[in-house]
Amino acid sequence: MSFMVDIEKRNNILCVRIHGELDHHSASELRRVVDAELDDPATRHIILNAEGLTFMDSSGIGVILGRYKKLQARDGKLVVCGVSPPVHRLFEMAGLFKVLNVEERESQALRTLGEAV
Amino acid sequence: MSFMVDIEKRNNILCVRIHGELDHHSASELRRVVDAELDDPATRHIILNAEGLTFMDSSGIGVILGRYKKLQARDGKLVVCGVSPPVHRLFEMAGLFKVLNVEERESQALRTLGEAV
Amino acid sequence: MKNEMQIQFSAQSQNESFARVSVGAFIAQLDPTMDELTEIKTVVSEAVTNAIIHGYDENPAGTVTIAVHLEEDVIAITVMDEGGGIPDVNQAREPLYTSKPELERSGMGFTIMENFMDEMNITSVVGKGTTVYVKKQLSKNKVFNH
Amino acid sequence: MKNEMQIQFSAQSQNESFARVSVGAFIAQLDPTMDELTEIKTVVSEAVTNAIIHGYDENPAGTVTIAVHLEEDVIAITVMDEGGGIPDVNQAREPLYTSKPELERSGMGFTIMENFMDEMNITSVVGKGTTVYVKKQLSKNKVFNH
Ligand SMILES: Nc1ncnc2c1ncn2[C@@H]1O[C@H](COP(=O)(O)OP(=O)(O)O)[C@@H](O)[C@H]1O
Ligand SMILES: Nc1ncnc2c1ncn2[C@@H]1O[C@H](COP(=O)(O)OP(=O)(O)O)[C@@H](O)[C@H]1O
Repeated sequence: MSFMVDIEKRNNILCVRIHGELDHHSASELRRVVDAELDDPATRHIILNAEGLTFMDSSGIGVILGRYKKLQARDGKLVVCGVSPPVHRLFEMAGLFKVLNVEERESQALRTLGEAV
Repeated sequence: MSFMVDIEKRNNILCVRIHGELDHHSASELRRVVDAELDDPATRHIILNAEGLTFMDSSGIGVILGRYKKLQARDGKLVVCGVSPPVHRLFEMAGLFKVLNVEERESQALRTLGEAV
Repeated sequence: MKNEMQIQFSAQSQNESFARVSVGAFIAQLDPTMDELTEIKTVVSEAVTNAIIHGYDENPAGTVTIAVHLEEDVIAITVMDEGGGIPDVNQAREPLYTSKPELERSGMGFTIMENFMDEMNITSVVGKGTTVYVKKQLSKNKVFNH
Repeated sequence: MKNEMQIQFSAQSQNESFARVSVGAFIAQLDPTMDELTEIKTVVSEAVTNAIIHGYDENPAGTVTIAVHLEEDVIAITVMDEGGGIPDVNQAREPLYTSKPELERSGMGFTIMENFMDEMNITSVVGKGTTVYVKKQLSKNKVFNH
């Protein structure tokens, strides 16, 4: 299966771009990569760019909520962008929009977090 | 599964362009479409454009040889073009190059059959 | 048209995508919409993931079975495991309920399956295994019939 | 890595593409080259088509079974039917031999399977059915091992 994460750091913001299919199998890869970065206490916010996602199931919801909780503990924010209609539906069902910040594009997400773009 | 045939007539030449996967299932579709055109005795030659083919197995060899024999009976030619490397290998294994005319493009195939392009 | 298939595979997470692709390739002959295809792949992914994680505790010796039955425009899918079973099916069906929060499960699996399909049936016996049956009528023919 | 799956489906020609896609999705985890993937899909297509046409005379009541076993970089595939069987296996293996020229079969199925795989075994009993076993070692690891 194809799943790829790539990351970029901008000050205290971690930009995570995910590509391919996010299921239980690939969720562990995403968790591993992001949590390694969260070991650095200077990382305060996460932007999750889901533009390249071609599939997601409830395992994706779990891994996103898990990172959200970790950021809450350090007063950080999780902003999601590039959400496709099918992923949007899952987020809605799980009530994720009540806790997450959603923006259309990564540039907007950066602005939301006070980063000049 | 995706398989599509489209045809164009140029004088006594029938141009057959095949797209998608040619197997036992889709071979019957190709046979039906081409043989309906061969009912017209004015159709003498066939150009089979395989550029759009994404898969072929030995059922494809069978249907091509079958049309070849029908054309032989009316002194016509079968020219194949747009043959990808995997299809080329199957043609070679089956010895098709001994009986078929192969050209790289449809325009060359037309010229081979004496048609101005 | 009537058609059916069955697939069986070992309880390993890399087979989740194989299961989705296989079922997707099989139902493609009914010409579902992109949305319907996504919904069915998601449902298969949820049920298979549950069998692997909850049924077998990710023990690859376990076998997951999927049976798909097509008739006209109706798709019926059964996902079976011979794993640990569900002690309380009503509780399991509740949105956000999960017995494995430590694995960051969201508890949304059954809710998604129920939402994406017309019908869902769960049969489970503790120590014997779980069978999830889901059914969906594709919209296309409904449209043309009216 | 070790992994296995099995698929079963009714003997209908529209399932030929489903069989190819399923096996392709399963072996994708070994990261085959495009050529290797094409070869294996072709072999599956040949064996499944034979089971449907020759084994079952296209009677959809028949069931075709494919079992795939992965171990390290070796792929082993078994395609089984419980159809008519092959009276003379040596003759059947000959290039260009076909018992159904009226269906425009080319007689190249077994030749292609043999060519594309490292090993091929045919077991057949008339009136009982046919089992074709093929095996292939993917090239990648060979390259890295040297
Ligand atoms: N195949 C299964 N075998 C055993 N228990 C299961 C199975 N499927 C679901 N369950 C139980 O039902 C609960 C709810 O499932 P689900 O809604 O999919 O949420 P999640 O998988 O996120 O926990 C699971 O936490 C588990 O306790
Ligand atoms: N599964 C099968 N059941 C019965 N007969 C078979 C089966 N597979 C192959 N055969 C026999 O072997 C012959 C050669 O098969 P093959 O090389 O694939 O060529 P083709 O399918 O084009 O006839 C077939 O014509 C048929 O007589």
